[in-house]
Amino acid sequence: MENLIALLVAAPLAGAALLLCGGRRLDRAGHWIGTLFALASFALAVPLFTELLGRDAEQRTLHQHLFSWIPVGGFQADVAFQLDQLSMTFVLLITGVGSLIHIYSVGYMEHDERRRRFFGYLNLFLAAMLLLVLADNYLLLYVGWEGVGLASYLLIGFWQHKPSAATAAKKAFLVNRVGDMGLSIAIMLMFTTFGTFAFGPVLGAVGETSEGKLTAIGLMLLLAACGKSAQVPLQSWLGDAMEGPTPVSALIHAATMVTAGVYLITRSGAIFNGAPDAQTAVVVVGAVTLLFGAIVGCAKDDIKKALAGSTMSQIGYMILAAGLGPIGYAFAIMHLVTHGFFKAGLFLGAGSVMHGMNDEVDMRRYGGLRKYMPVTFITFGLGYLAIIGFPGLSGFFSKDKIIEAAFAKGGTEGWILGGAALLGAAITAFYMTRVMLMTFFGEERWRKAPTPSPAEPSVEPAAETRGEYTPPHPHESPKSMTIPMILLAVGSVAAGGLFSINEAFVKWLEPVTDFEHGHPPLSASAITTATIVVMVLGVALAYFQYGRKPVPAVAPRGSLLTRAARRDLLQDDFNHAVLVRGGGELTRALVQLDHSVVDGAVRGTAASMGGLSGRLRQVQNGFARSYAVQMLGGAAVLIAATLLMRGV
Amino acid sequence: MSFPLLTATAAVPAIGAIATAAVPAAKRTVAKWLALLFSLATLVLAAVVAVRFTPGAKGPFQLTESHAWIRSFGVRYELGVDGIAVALIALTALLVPFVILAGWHDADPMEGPEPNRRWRPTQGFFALILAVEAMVVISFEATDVFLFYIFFEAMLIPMYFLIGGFGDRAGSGGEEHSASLRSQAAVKFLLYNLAGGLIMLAAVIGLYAATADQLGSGTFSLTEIVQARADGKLALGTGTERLLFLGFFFAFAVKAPLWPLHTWLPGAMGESTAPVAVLITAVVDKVGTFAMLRFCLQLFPEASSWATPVILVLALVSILYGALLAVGQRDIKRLIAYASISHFGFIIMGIFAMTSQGQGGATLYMVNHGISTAALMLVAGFLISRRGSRLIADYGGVQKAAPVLAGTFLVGGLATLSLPGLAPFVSEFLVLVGTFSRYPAVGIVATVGIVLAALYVLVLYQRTMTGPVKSEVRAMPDLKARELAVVAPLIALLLFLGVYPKPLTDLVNPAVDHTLSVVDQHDPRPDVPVKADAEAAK
Amino acid sequence: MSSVASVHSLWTMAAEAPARIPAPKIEYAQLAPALIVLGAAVVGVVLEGFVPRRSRYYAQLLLSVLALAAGFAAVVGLAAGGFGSTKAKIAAMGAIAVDGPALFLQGTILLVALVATFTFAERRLDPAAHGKRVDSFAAQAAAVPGGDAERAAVKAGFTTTEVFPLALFAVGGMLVFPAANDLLTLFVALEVFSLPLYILCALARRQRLLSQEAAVKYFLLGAFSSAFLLFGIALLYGYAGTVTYAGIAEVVSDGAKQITPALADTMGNDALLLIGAALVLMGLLFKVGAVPFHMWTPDVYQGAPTPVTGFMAAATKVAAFGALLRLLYVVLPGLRWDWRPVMWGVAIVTMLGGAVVAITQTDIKRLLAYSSIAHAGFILAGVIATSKDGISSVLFYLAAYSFVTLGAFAVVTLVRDAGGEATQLSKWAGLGRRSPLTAAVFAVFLLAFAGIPLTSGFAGKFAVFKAAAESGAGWLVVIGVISSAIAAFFYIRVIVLMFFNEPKADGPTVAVPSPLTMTAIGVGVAVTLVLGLAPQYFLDLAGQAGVFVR
Amino acid sequence: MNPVNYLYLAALLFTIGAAGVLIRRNAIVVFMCIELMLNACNLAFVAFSRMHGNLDGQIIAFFTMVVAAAEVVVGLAIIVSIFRTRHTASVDDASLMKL
Repeated sequence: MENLIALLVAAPLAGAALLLCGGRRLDRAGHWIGTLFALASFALAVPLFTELLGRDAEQRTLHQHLFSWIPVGGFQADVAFQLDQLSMTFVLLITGVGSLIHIYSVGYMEHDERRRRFFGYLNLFLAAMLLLVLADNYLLLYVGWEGVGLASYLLIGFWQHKPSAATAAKKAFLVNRVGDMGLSIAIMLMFTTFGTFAFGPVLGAVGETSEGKLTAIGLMLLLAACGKSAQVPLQSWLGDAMEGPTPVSALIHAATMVTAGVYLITRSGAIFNGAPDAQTAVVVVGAVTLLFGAIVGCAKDDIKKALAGSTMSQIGYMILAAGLGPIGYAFAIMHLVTHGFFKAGLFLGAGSVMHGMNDEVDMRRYGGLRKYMPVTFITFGLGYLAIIGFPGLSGFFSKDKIIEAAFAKGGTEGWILGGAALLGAAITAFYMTRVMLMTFFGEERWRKAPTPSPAEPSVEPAAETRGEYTPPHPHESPKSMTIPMILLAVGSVAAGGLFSINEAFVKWLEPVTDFEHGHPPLSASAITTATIVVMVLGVALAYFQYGRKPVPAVAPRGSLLTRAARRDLLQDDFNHAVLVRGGGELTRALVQLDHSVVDGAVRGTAASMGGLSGRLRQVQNGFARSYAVQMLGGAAVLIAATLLMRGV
Repeated sequence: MSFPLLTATAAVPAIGAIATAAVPAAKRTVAKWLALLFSLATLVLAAVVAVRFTPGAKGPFQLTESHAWIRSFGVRYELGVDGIAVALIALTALLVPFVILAGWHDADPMEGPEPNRRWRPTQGFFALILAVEAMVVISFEATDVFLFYIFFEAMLIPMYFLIGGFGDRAGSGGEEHSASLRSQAAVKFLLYNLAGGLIMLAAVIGLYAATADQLGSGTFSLTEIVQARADGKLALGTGTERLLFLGFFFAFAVKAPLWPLHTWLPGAMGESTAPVAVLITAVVDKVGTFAMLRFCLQLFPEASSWATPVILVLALVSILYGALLAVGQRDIKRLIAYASISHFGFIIMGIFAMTSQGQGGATLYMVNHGISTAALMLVAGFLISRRGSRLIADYGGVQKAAPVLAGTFLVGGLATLSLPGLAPFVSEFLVLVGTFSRYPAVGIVATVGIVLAALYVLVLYQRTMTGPVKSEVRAMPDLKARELAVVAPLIALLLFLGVYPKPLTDLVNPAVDHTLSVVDQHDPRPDVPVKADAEAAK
Repeated sequence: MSSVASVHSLWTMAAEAPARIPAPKIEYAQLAPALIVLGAAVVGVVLEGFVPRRSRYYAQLLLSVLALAAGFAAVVGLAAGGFGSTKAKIAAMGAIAVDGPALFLQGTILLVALVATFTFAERRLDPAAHGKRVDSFAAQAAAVPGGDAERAAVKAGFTTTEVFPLALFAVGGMLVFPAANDLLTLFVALEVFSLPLYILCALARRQRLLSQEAAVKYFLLGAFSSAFLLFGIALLYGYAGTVTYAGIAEVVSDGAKQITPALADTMGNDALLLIGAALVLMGLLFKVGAVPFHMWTPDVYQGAPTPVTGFMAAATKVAAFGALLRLLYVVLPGLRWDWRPVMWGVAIVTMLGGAVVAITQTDIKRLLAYSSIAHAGFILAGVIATSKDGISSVLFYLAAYSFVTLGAFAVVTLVRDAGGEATQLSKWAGLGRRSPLTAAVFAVFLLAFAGIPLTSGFAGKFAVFKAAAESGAGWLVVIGVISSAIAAFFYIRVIVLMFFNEPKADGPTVAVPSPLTMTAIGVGVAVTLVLGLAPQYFLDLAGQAGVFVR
Repeated sequence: MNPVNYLYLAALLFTIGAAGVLIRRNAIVVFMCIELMLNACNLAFVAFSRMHGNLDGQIIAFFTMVVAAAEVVVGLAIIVSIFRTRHTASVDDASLMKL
């Protein structure tokens, strides 16, 4: 049974290799091949899952050692896999949602001549992501970690002819690299501390080392998590990443890859448990991000960017939960899974809307779409209810638990975190309602010709600005797209409930993440009611602002905060001013320095040598008598020197 | 005595060089095939060497040959290989055929009437390449300092003619102008390295004087000197040893090149044709880093550890400085050159970290960097030969016109930024870990290099390959069969060594351990050593 | 040595009959090399008188070649006879030493001269004048350049066949010079080989003004320096009362004042010795072209007919360094601590000066002149070693260097344009394109000069530096290395010019030489590579020859 | 009188000769100065020979004279040929080659 684990990774990898090296002859069948391999790995995951269920809780860890990878002295890196409850959960999520999105893409990418390559990249991503969650040591995890980075780079920049896409891709990779720095330093620290970086030994030996070391490792891991999971301060890339095709946004930038950070922290739970300071840092990052993302989400008119903001904030919740330690890990993962369902569903819905609106993304150009694309509307709606935590739907269970845990942190900390989480819930409800209303309700703004909006400089003038305006013909998407949406909708409705039946999910994960019940200062029911109340408030507020009065086709100037939020709270401006321009200056200066100083020194010596030579030449003036003079002088010096030597 | 395998490995390309040079002017194609044939023969011999070599067998060197040569100077013709040498010989023998294949048309006569019938650039080009290969191989094999020095120096001459004589026709501002730029670059290359070499000559002579003074008869045999040192027969004074070390190190640092002695490299790589650039950075420069490992450390252990802090700082500067300048370049080949400077920084850092990870990683790095740079540079060369310009700004959207070219270019680039799964990652990470485990601060600062690497590679890729298609690029043909035959194996190798570097590490580890034992350094122990069997228990 | 009384009697009353001078006895066999050559020279002069003009050239050439070959054979014979090592002795009543260094140097000189003779005899390079083949020497040295007499001479197809006997005389002198074992012989030998060279310099066929100027400069400065040498000799004689090396050495080493007490108050110090030694040294340093006595070198090298330049550059250096070695090692060892620092200084300024000034030269012959100065500096580094290694390394270096020089100048004779040899560097641009082979050969010589490994230049340089380092002159080695780096620059410059620059439209052509010059060049290349790749045999030779007889 | 004075005289003559070489332009005169230097040497030799009471010095003097004579032959030949070419015997005019 263990030997199947490698195949989980191998299948999509083979698919990628086949599709990317196969050449044009595969163009016609490429998308189906890709989908097939994705399904294959899902098909492999299911029996493994049943196998695990078959065993009793303690025995649910499978190992597979393939070969010794980098053996150098004490440094022993193996290619070996570890399948336990945590990774199993991820495997199912990745392969399941992944397969659905493959199917969805068949329809979505129908008209793209590079569709084969797209599926190749998707498969590559699956392989890398599975490697990430299946690795049994940090170095191999690192390989998957950067592998998904690569895949996301390729997919964000899939439409390379658009400079914006290429730039976004580059940005995503670079920001992730900063995080990767953290991960690699963490691994080095582990190596110097424990002499190894395999999960088992490291996590087992945590007790034997100092807290300082653990804190250092933990902070470095957190840095890595921030990069991959778009947490403050490394969140800037996620918004731009929406340049990629929508299925990509759904799979990579909502359901799976961006949650890798959460996986990393949960996986390294033992380390964080030993390093309270690191944990504090984690919860702070989580809390800040969940607000940050939510605020940004409120201001965006680009539907995908709005969703991206929400992703950010939801992951903030997970990180927050993961930072809470044993009381939170399980809920972080649980929210991760449910979020995987509904956020993917929402993105696919958005994609379906764009598909029907010839790739318009500006929500101010939507409106009243519910009757044109009912399926999309319903599935999107269910996802919406799930994310705002409507009682009974999956989001409600997972998020509510996180808020409880946040309070359970205890002390003022607990109050602050809980408050933040609650506030976040309210804002979530607000911006999601806004999206819902602007897209599916209200007047059909897309019938009128657009007027270029000054507030959103990022949106490049759409095609229809030239010549006379032909309004789009909104229509429902093909089956290949709607079916995945429906399945995901089902998931987002049911998952939370199923997981929470006598804490099935928590029990399932407990052996890995050792769970303990938090004891919030308020009763669970009180917190739940509070959650529901703030949620209702948020919805109501949004309704009054966007449901009652018509949405202006051009974004109003808006308050200072709004404008800031539109620009990702000026985070990018900061990056640009400091990093991009500053860096540019630096490199220019260095190039100058290299030429004029470092190289100049050499050229200088050469030149001076030439000058010296030129001057000495003058002595050779061609007059025999002056030569004689010099000889005489030389003789004099010679004599003088000889005499001096003797001191005569 | 047994068949002199090592001599043969060096002799075959030498003979090939002569044979190629002798081909009459009209028969250019013959010359090409002859050269390719000989390079392949060398590859076969190198393979035999690798097979006959048994990693971990006792004694520092294997397949040794030893003959008297210049008694009066205490010089012997002494060859021998350890794992490191075998790896690098294999690399050299492997790359040269690709270099020849890639440069197939680089030395074809210019259009229009030739000034002189007897002028045979094509023959010369390939003959010189083979000559370089021969000299590089023998300097990897030499275990006699003097013998090494001779070829270390002599190698400059063919290299010099390759750089100065055969620039690519992409010079801005006419053939005349680019020719002058070329010869400047060549002269700079030669003078830098000659200066380094002559300083080293002084040190070599000094070494002889010291050994002659203490052992009775002067010797250059590495093994003898190391042995005498171990037996306490030979004890250089601290001052002497440091001076000699500096003399040696200076030459190697110029060759490597280490900041601030690097300024010859961008010119040389920029002005010469892509294959020659590969020859410089992937093959010839490796002799420098190799020599640090073999000669600097083993001849002057104390001085090495004395100089380590400074060298580490310089290496660190190289890493960051090279990367930053790469970002600032407007010329594709110069960009790659600066990237190489950054990578050589890593190699040197690994060598002087004095840990088995560091030095093993550095050795792997030499090999991997050779392959990855070859891939990237050769593809860049193909690109340049199509458009006739080295300026990044002249490209854009190539990806649409020539997807395969763009794809291979991207893979080469990803290797350069050492993406996990590709060979360079293994070596780079080893170097970082090795350095970190002894000098944490240095290791951490060095990791910034991986971000910068991503920056210059991706910027290069974005500016050239993506974005709207430039009109000059639109009709650009994709890779031809010959070019694909060059690139594909390299990429395959990058993948293989990235996933399964074990053969290489097994080859290198014993040699590295030996070096460390000579230098008398031991890996720092982890504070909480975890037994491997504990892992199984989990 | 006479007693005080007799001294006084000597200058108070008329001298009575001095002691009988014993009849000199000469070991002709051991002097054979020099005797053969000088004899041949005399015969050559006779030939000039009696052999009809058209066959003179062949007769002279034959004679020279035979003479030099015979001389070399004699040297080999002597060496084989053990005179180089065990049976080394002083012949001709202490006038001439027959020992290892002497024989080695004589052999080198003879070979060099033989090869040089070939270049002297080259007649294919200059365009035939009036259907007659001509060599590179003036039709009639006495005729005014461009005058009727010259035109007539050219028309008549005269050639200066006197060059052969002249060269032979010079060689004879050079053979004696390094073997000279007393200062008088030294002086005479110096003049014997200098005077013919002065004349040879004046005999160029083209650019005769330059040629004559070179001659007059060389002559005046040469005479000037030999006057100093002579005065130095006088002082040494005054100090030691004898001019034989052994005698002086003895006096120097035991430091006993051999001066009559009557004169002690005025001359009872070593001033005589030191000044005398300095002046003699100066005379020799002038010949080897060491800074600051090098000024003649560039002008003379440039003006003289190129074959002569090659001969001079090679052979004179060998002879002069031989003499210098003997002087320092045999006469002045007791004075080592006085002259070594001085020579240090000379060596340093010579190495650096030559290298630096060469950088900006624009004429290939002048360039080679300065390079020869730099090389003189390198050799001095070996001389200073004052060890057996030092001697043998210098011997080896001289052998290696002389053949490279010959070859290089031989190549220079090939590159010609309308005005004769095109020595302007700028004209050499793109030579590699026009005639790759010639350029390649010249490149080999340049690389040897630059001391690139696998060439004789490297082996030689390594040998001398090694010797210097072992004798504790480490810093001298460092300076030598630095100046070699500087020197490398201008050698490289020429290579760049030849290979990487586009040929000029009106560039020179490379004449196809006769087998004579080809041999010269071939020998040069061969020696360069052999001594570079497998120098051991010759190092042994030099090593065995590393002992002076006292 | 004290033979040392002869030495002083020799030194003086030598110096005068050297100075002449440096000062005078006419090649012939320069050459004569050199001859003067040689003669100074001869005087020194003879004087020393006298002091040491051996004849070497005197013999050397004869050799020197011979050599000087030979030098005259060669020297005059060269100078005369140059004079015929340039119609001047000035040393300074012969300065085509420089730098």
